[in-house]
Amino acid sequence: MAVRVQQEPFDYGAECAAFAKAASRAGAGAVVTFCGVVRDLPGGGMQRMEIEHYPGMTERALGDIEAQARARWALDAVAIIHRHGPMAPGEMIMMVATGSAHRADAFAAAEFLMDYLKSRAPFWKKEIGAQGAEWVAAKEDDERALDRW
Amino acid sequence: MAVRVQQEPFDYGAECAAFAKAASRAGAGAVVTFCGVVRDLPGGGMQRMEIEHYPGMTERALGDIEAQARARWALDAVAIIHRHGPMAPGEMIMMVATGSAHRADAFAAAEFLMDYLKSRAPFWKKEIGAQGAEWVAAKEDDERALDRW
Amino acid sequence: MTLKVLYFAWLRERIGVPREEVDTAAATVGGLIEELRAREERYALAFSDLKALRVALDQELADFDAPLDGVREVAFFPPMTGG
Amino acid sequence: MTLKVLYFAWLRERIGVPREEVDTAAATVGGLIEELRAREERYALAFSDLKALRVALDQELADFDAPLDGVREVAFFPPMTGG
Repeated sequence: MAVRVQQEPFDYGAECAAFAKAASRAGAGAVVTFCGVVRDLPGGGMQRMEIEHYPGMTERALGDIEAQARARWALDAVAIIHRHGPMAPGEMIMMVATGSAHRADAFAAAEFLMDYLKSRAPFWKKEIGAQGAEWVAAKEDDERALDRW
Repeated sequence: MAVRVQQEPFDYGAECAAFAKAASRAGAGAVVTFCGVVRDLPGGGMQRMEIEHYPGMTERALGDIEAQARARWALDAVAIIHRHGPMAPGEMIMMVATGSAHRADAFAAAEFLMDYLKSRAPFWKKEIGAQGAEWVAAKEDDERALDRW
Repeated sequence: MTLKVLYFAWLRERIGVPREEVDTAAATVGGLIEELRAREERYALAFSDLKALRVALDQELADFDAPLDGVREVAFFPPMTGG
Repeated sequence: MTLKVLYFAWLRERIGVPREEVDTAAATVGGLIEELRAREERYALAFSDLKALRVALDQELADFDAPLDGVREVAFFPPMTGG
């Protein structure tokens, strides 16, 4: 499959269906998909989220993360979609999908993709609420999550 | 959400989309879905798979597994769909879906659901190929997978 | 005591029926299995390797030494292979 | 040597431009940062805490002591928060 970086919304259901079909044709019996959704701020009031990225490096970093996952696990299919630009609460931010003969490989690879994507792909989130705008701080947990791989 | 046991095929894309929407409304920012697909036999020639189950106990076992997952992780939504009866290579056998504020919880709960469902829910697979029919043997790996929870 | 006894997957195929009513005085699942084994060759064969079997009492997984007291439905089957 | 220098997220906002051409004789990223800090208050502020910053050389993550030899594009930004 592929890596896609785009501003437009994507159709999560259609992407899941197309991925599962392609993965199955490639031999997968186990398909894992993950999607991240824009959450409202605690107490409500989130107006929108804006995601900035580094065009050029983004595609390279995601392609590199995908290649690492393929090298580590027996994957029949991998897909990554990540949006940038403005989006409203409830909208999908991104998704990853993995297909493998074995569910353990599909799950591990999907978690690996997410952990690396979180801390190694050049995206930055800004939350715009009633009280103003704030850049989301990186979590130590996310950095630590890389240690297990 | 819920547990569904059914003979009819289900629309994986539509189920993923509906689940992600419901999970997001319930507060989830991270959604994991897993689906199992009927694979062809090694060397080809799989004509169909048949899944037998234990009506009544199946629903109880899946409901119990769902309740255990909800007790262990902070989940905003959980869904399990499992088919029985005849199905062809490439058809979806089952899916689980989890939604949580945190991706680690969503991933762990989805893996837990799969591990328990594999070895503790009363389903039995039979593969019907050109050489005849054979009941699928349980894997020791699947039994061992429960030890980590 | 009369129990409803169910068989699934290859166990059902070997015994030849999906369910039957069984009159038994057995106190435990193990006792019931002994009685079934003594009935006919097909039962003896089906129950020859208990490690390859599982049992549920009233739709809950149980052990072979579990008591049958108050139980109405006993199901025997091979290890599950769903998912 | 002339480098293309890029800034992202709050670093871009503090410095006030998304990118600029920088003439430098610095041998390493650290040397370049020293030169930028010396320029103006907004640079000194933006680069005051290196633990809160990351750097990429020609679109690959790098360390602050990495050499600039042969590099054409340097990007500074806070830790990533995608996904």
